[in-house]
Amino acid sequence: MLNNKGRPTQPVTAADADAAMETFTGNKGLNLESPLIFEQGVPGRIGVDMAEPKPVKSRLGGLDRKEPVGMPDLSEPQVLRHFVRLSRQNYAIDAGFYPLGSCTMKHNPRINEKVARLVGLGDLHPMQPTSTVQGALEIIDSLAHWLKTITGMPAVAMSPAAGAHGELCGVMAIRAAHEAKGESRTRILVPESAHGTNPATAALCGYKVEAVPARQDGRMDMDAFAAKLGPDVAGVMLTNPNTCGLFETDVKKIADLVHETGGYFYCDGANLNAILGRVRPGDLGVDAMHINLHKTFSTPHGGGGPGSGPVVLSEALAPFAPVPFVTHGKDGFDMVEQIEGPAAQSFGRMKGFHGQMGMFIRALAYMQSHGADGLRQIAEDAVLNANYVRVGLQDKLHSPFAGICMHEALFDDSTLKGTGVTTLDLAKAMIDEGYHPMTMYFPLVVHGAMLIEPTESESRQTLDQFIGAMGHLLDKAKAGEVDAFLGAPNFAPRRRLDETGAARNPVLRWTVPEGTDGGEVTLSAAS
Amino acid sequence: MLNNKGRPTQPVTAADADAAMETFTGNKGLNLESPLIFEQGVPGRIGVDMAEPKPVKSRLGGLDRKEPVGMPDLSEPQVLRHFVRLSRQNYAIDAGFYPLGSCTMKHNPRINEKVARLVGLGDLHPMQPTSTVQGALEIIDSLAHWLKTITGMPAVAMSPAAGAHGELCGVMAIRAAHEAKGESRTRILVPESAHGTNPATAALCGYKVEAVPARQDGRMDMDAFAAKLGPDVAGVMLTNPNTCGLFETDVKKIADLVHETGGYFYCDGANLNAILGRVRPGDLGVDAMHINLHKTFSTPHGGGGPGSGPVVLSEALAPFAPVPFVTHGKDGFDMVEQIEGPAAQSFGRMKGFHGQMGMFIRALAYMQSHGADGLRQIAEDAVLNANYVRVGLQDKLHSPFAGICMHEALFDDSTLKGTGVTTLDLAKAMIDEGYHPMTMYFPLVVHGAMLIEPTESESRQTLDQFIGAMGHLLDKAKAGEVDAFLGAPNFAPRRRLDETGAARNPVLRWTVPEGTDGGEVTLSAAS
Amino acid sequence: MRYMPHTALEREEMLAKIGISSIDDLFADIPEEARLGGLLDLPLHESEMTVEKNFRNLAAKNLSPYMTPCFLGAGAYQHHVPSVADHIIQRSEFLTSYTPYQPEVSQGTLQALFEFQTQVAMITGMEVANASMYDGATSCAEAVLMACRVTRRKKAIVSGNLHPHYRDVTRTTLQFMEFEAENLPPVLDRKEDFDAHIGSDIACVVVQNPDFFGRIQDFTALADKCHEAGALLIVVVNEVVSLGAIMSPGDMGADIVAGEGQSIGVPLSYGGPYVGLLATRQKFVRQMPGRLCGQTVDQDGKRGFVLTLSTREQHIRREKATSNICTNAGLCSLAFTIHMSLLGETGFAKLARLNHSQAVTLAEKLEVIEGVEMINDTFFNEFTLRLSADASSVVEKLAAKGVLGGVPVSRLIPDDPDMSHLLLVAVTETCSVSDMDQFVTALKEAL
Amino acid sequence: MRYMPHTALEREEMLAKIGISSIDDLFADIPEEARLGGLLDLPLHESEMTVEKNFRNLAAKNLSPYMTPCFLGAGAYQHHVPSVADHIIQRSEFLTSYTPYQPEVSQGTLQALFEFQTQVAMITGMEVANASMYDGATSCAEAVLMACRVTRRKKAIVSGNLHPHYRDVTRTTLQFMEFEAENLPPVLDRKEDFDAHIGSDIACVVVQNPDFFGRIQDFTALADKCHEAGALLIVVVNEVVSLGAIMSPGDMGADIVAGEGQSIGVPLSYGGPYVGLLATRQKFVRQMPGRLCGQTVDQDGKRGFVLTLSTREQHIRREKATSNICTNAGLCSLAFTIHMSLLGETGFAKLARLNHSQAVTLAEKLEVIEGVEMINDTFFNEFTLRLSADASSVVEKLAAKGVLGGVPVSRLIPDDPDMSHLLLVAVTETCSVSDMDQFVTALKEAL
Ligand SMILES: Cc1ncc(COP(=O)(O)O)c(C=O)c1O
Ligand SMILES: Cc1ncc(COP(=O)(O)O)c(C=O)c1O
Repeated sequence: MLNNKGRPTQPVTAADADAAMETFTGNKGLNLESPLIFEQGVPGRIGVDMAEPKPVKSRLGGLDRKEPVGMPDLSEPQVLRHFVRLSRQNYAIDAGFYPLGSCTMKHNPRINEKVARLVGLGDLHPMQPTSTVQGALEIIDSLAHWLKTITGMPAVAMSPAAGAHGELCGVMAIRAAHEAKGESRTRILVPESAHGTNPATAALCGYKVEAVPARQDGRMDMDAFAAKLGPDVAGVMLTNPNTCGLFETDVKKIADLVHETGGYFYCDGANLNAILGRVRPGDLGVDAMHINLHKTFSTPHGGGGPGSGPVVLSEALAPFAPVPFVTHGKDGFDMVEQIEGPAAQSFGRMKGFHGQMGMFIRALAYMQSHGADGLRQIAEDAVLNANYVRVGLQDKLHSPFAGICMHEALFDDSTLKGTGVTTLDLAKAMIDEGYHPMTMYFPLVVHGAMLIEPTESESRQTLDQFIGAMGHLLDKAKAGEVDAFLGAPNFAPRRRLDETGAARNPVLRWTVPEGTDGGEVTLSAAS
Repeated sequence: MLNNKGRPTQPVTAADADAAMETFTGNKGLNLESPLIFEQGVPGRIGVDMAEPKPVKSRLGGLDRKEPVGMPDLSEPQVLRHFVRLSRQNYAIDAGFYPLGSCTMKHNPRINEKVARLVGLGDLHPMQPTSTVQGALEIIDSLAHWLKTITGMPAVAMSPAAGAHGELCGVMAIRAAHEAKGESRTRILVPESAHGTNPATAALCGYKVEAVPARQDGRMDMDAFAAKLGPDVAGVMLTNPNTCGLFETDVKKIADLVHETGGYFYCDGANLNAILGRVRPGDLGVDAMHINLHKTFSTPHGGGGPGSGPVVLSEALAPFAPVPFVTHGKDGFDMVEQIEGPAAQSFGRMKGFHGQMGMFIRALAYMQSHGADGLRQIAEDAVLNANYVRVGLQDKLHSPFAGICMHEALFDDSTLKGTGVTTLDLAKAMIDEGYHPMTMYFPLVVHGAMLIEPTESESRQTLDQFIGAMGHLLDKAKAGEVDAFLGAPNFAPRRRLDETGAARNPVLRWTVPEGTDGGEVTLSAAS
Repeated sequence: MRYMPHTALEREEMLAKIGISSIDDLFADIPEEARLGGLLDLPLHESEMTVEKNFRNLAAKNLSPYMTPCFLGAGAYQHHVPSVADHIIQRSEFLTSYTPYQPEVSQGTLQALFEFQTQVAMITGMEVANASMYDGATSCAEAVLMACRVTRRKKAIVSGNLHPHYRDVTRTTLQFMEFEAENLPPVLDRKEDFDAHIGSDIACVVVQNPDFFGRIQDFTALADKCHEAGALLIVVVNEVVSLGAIMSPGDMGADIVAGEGQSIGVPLSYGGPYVGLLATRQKFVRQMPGRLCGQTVDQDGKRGFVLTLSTREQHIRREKATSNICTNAGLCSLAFTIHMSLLGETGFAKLARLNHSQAVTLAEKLEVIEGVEMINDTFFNEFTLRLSADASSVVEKLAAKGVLGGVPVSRLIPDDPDMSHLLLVAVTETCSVSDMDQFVTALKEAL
Repeated sequence: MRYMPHTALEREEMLAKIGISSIDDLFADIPEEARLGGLLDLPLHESEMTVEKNFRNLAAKNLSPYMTPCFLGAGAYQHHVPSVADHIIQRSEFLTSYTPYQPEVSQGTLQALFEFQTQVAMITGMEVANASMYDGATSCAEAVLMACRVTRRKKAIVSGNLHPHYRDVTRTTLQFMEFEAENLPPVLDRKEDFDAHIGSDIACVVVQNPDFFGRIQDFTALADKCHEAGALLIVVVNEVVSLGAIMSPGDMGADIVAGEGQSIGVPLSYGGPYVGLLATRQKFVRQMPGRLCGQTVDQDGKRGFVLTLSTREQHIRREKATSNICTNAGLCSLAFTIHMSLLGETGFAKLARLNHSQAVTLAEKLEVIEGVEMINDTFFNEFTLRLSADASSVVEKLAAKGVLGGVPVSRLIPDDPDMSHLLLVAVTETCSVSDMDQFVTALKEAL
């Protein structure tokens, strides 16, 4: 940061600079820093031109804003540069291998971005008369058809906004179904290895969560499961393939058992990628399953969202689906938006309007691009790649569960024991090598877990290089070169960050620095 | 590079890697390497799906391609990642300050990119009937109107593809005009400080180039100029503001003198940015001037092009303008494409079709965004910024010419004398600080020239930081810290490159490495 | 297939390395009777060219609000999104990155989130904001849950003038928990009265400003009333541009603000994805749902940002988490941040003034039409008209004339005869004078 | 104004720092009588929203070939450009960088150029290629100048079947130099005969393949003839996709290939910007015009790329340079490289086969129509028909029916009665069966 003379407020002496290879600006070649946007403002600039408001008689009823908001004024080029610089501090699938287990970081095709922005799609208003959005409704209807066909399920609720939201939808449908039967069940069974959203969702539906332990082979312990089942169990939430990257071999038995006791089978479909076109969840006894369009069907993760989590439903649960949904009317497509008529039993509404249309478009474009043949190929290549990594690293890392995995390879940290290097340290060293680390410390059932999901998008050459680099790092760790790990990352835009400090004293927003005029934005510099 | 086992072909030992802080992959955090595309291919992949060609009876006359081309096969995600990685090795205006003198590296608005791609514009075919492209012709016509109004000139030739191409157009018009009068003049006068394209262009038109020296104050030496004038002089090519960043104060006298001897005044308009709305070249006696739309009117430089160089022409030269040009016909706009009718005296055709339409759209959008008020503001802020830098650095660097400059500030290397640091070394150290270096060693009339053009797009805060950083570097140089400069850049994707070696033994393309099967693409790896 | 790099030969070699002979061996864990033999009954893969054509054809079946005079609002607003915003969110590094779990290589996303949180807090007049929720409606529901946690009470009073979708989502979300939402009926003819409902068992009161019908209110007194009763005031904002012109919820004493951020940076996109805003007081931060980005330093002492206070979240707290949310509206919040940064203090205020002046201009043209009655005493950029005819048939007639002339209230509040003639009309900076005139003419004809 | 960051206050402070009191002082060097007092007679600045609307309105005045059956060629071809190509060239780092004069921070552009040069050399069958020229026509002219330099001769023989724009540009370029281009007349009914023209004073013969009328020829014998006479053979290619299916110029013995690269990666954009290709033999490299990128190593021994052999260029050699070109077609060459990389060996060949099969399919439908005569014995994706009516009026009639049904030869070769009934028809992978059928029907009606 600079004062208004262009000098750093914490001066860097030449000696300092040389010593630490620091620069005057704080930039290092193409690694460019940008202060907070609030530190770059000068009052009176404009970044968006617009017409002068016509003077009119105000109808605000005198409730005018009294104080300035406190935001900075910048020009368009400054804002552009700021965000370009920030972007360059991010890792991304487009830039490299991003084997984050459970996240399905696959290629995000650009054509999907393009079609989502077409005039007549990207600009549609959700409250247009349905007669003026027949193309949009056709998209929702087509996507629903693909999802139902892929999963072998008779119905789908399109509106949930993400995986967790889909879980909520599915478990609410389960609860509504029980209530419709006059039953009030209280427990939901969830394997220990489940993603955190599963228990959190069950709790939101007023259920008590009961954890089911895993077997030696990484699947749910059937004995424990059977023991916990009972007439007060509303259902089971099972991820399949599970979060250990394994197919739950007893899945049909699980379905049968839960059905026998009058419960429902919720399947977390986050890992659907592994089984596309090879098996349909509907054929395994599933009653509800969310589909993360932002995983399996490649709508971009966008640094954390938005996503879309349609939920396929069995005949038993379909009547309870939330509004809205698309129907085939006599003049084309229509939409049911209220809890009445065909939606009389609906448990309610999950979000404003009709769902994540932008994601629907991208997902449908992705499906059309793959077709039935490509979808199956996705699963095959995704599983092939995971197993290739598993075998490639088997001499260097320990797999807690033997045998073939599905779309992701799980390792534990037993090989690192005694080296002084942790899973986290290894991850940070991977950053220096140009990789995004795998998922760590999840699933919780494995100590120091490393969950590697390469996806079908990666070439064998990428995997070979990754296996080589991981082997190199692991050899180093075993050779006792601990310091190289503890200091890592060395080459990222930041070295390790103080997360404890951040949580202890949370600074969650910028505020006007003390000692400066509260009403005025500070004059600091970015280039 | 890796062999097909994923191991580096030149192995990095752990010791090596640590010593030099090298990594196994060659990547360093977000600085990601990508081998040549030819080193990543595996035969049989496809990056573009397309329909299977229907079997037909060939009409190629048996002249089928016999041998494979030798290109690699990659999938779409691989290609995307490759070019994303490459892009990250570039500096850019969007990322930082790019004060390359004579290049006008200003903000490139995104709206211009958007409108250039609209269906109905970006997809028009140049040979559509003119009745189907009235909107396109209107764009050309409007842009011509803006250019003529801005320059105060009666005519404009739109088709030249860049500045140098515009020069060729203008000088050809001059030659055609002389020839039409039955005169065959042989010499063109060009100031010493001129851009290389000026003499090169004159030579392409069959003229002998005569250099006119500069005065002490950086303007053309009027005595020398007058002395060289004569009936065999076809004209003068003068850059104004000139390449020293100075306005040629005698410009009207120059025009008068050259006109008196029957010659024409070609003005290199590369620096038009400095005078937009403050003076019209037409009022200074100019006969022809190219306008770099990719400088003054912000069409993106794109790593070297494409550009667009319309040439405004005086009454005297207008009849000789090249085809095509747009006319107002009775059914709307029309186009003259042949040397006949209104184009009977045209000297010919400069390029295929009708000019750089994509650039016309962007430039017109840029002009509309600025308007008459904004255009003038451009000149004012550009000149203000240059003088701010000039004054900001005047204690640290020596200006060869005293006083106010126009859009760029010129310094020489006299301050560096005896430090062991050259202009080039200083430039490379600027890279480490996160700047693109200024233009160096141009214009040739100044020793170790440093030509800094900030443009109107840059904020005062950016300039302050730049002035601070330059001061810091210059202090370091003067303090004898030479090594820091000779080693620079330290933080860029590459350190200094061996340009001499490159020229001595030119390797201008990839070829199949010796020892591998010529017919097959090597199996090396990228991630 | 263009997205998958393996060749047949490579697949074989990889299988060999794994030590199996066929792809089927990888799927041996699937119960045999459920394994699919052939392909799914779906079309085969298509080229990019064909896919693009498919969607252009689908787009052509819709009436584009961009190309049509459009006066639709009701919680989603047509605004001009600067091209820079859409350009930046398409940069690979923002578009194709995950949640910033590895902060050292996610500073771009993290710093932008910190800026987003700051902007949201600033415009709402609150102390802190989170890193986004799915949309305004879910944000509203989460705000109610949060209020219940903060107050340890179980009942929420929900204004009848809250957007019906927000009411429905809140009710739906609470229905299976120990919490209860009392949805009051819409009130058209007077100020809504909450006093009778507020008591010591009330966790919160939820109001909207401007309300669903477009009316602006000062909720300061209501806030005081809530606070006296130990309850929180939740203010919902679904047209954030209004905050550039009117008093902020914070100024009125709101405890939680739940908002829809779509108006800034996010295209209409037929209703989603949008971006839910959630802002509150610093003291409630540990009861907030969703991600939070916080400032910290790295090992070298450089400022940096991380996700923080994650002990609230599902991946740490599981069934005890404040919410089950994981994926949020990341890229939309980025678009919001970029657009808001472009606007800045000056532009945000001006945009709001411009919207209001446009709305007043249109209102003055419409309210003099025979058969049209303005029901709003106040409004920002949206107001409600009572028509002499059924509003939904009028809207259909207008659409047939190529005018998207507002939202019939009955689409959102059906089966209520009071509502059947009401039309919600929104107008923003995107409407030209000629758009307005077309609307006026068409409406006269339709009535 | 959104693009300029200074506030009025800042401007004043900056003036003070410079030591002057008014902006006018900065422009004091301008002759007083020429200084503009007021504003130019042009509209004032407009918002982004308005500018976008302006251009949408302009676009609406054109008939979009994307939305219309389009059979136009004549040197510019409609192909599907993969979205990845357009996405990448819009990345800030490619879009907003200058010529890579600072190689340490320009490796992205440089490596891409090296790949471009390699691809161009490969597809043309030549040893080296440069980093691009403005377009095919200027590349052709530059090739002729280059041949004159290489051979130290002054005369070029230019085929009558070369694209008329290329002929005109070449003539225009040479007209004021000591060189001369002899433009032969177009030949429709037989093979063009160059023998009589080739002599010891001839620098080069320029031919096109496929030629302007779409015909494919083997120029091996001509190359031999040229070489015997000490002349060079220049082969022009303006539909580069053809090189995926037919013998390359290199295989025929060409010395220089001048090409138009638009078909790969570059949108039609009403004629520009396009990308000129120039390839030749290694031994002529020092006579090449334009930029060249070469491989080298950095101080640490890492492979890197630089602009090289710049002693040929204007900025070093000034009036003795091989050309005056400076700015070239950088970003278009990048788009070419990306598209070509996506196609790869397999895709490039397939695309060519697909184009040919499409063209044959259409030809078979058209040549049986009464009043239509195919003049080509061979073709790739474009052919010439002789119609029973004047081709330009037929084309107008077709356009009125919403079909862009080819280019009348008379638009490019006017005033030649032999040409007036000739229609150039191109067909690429973008044409659907229904496009073809619409064309057939419309043509029958128009004749
Ligand atoms: C197994 C599993 N379930 C559920 C989720 C939640 O999905 P979302 O983030 O879309 O809410 C995730 C996301 O990571 C997951 O991995
Ligand atoms: C003064 C001057 N003249 C002419 C040119 C040539 O313009 P172009 O590169 O567009 O051909 C330049 C480009 O740098 C220049 O600076």
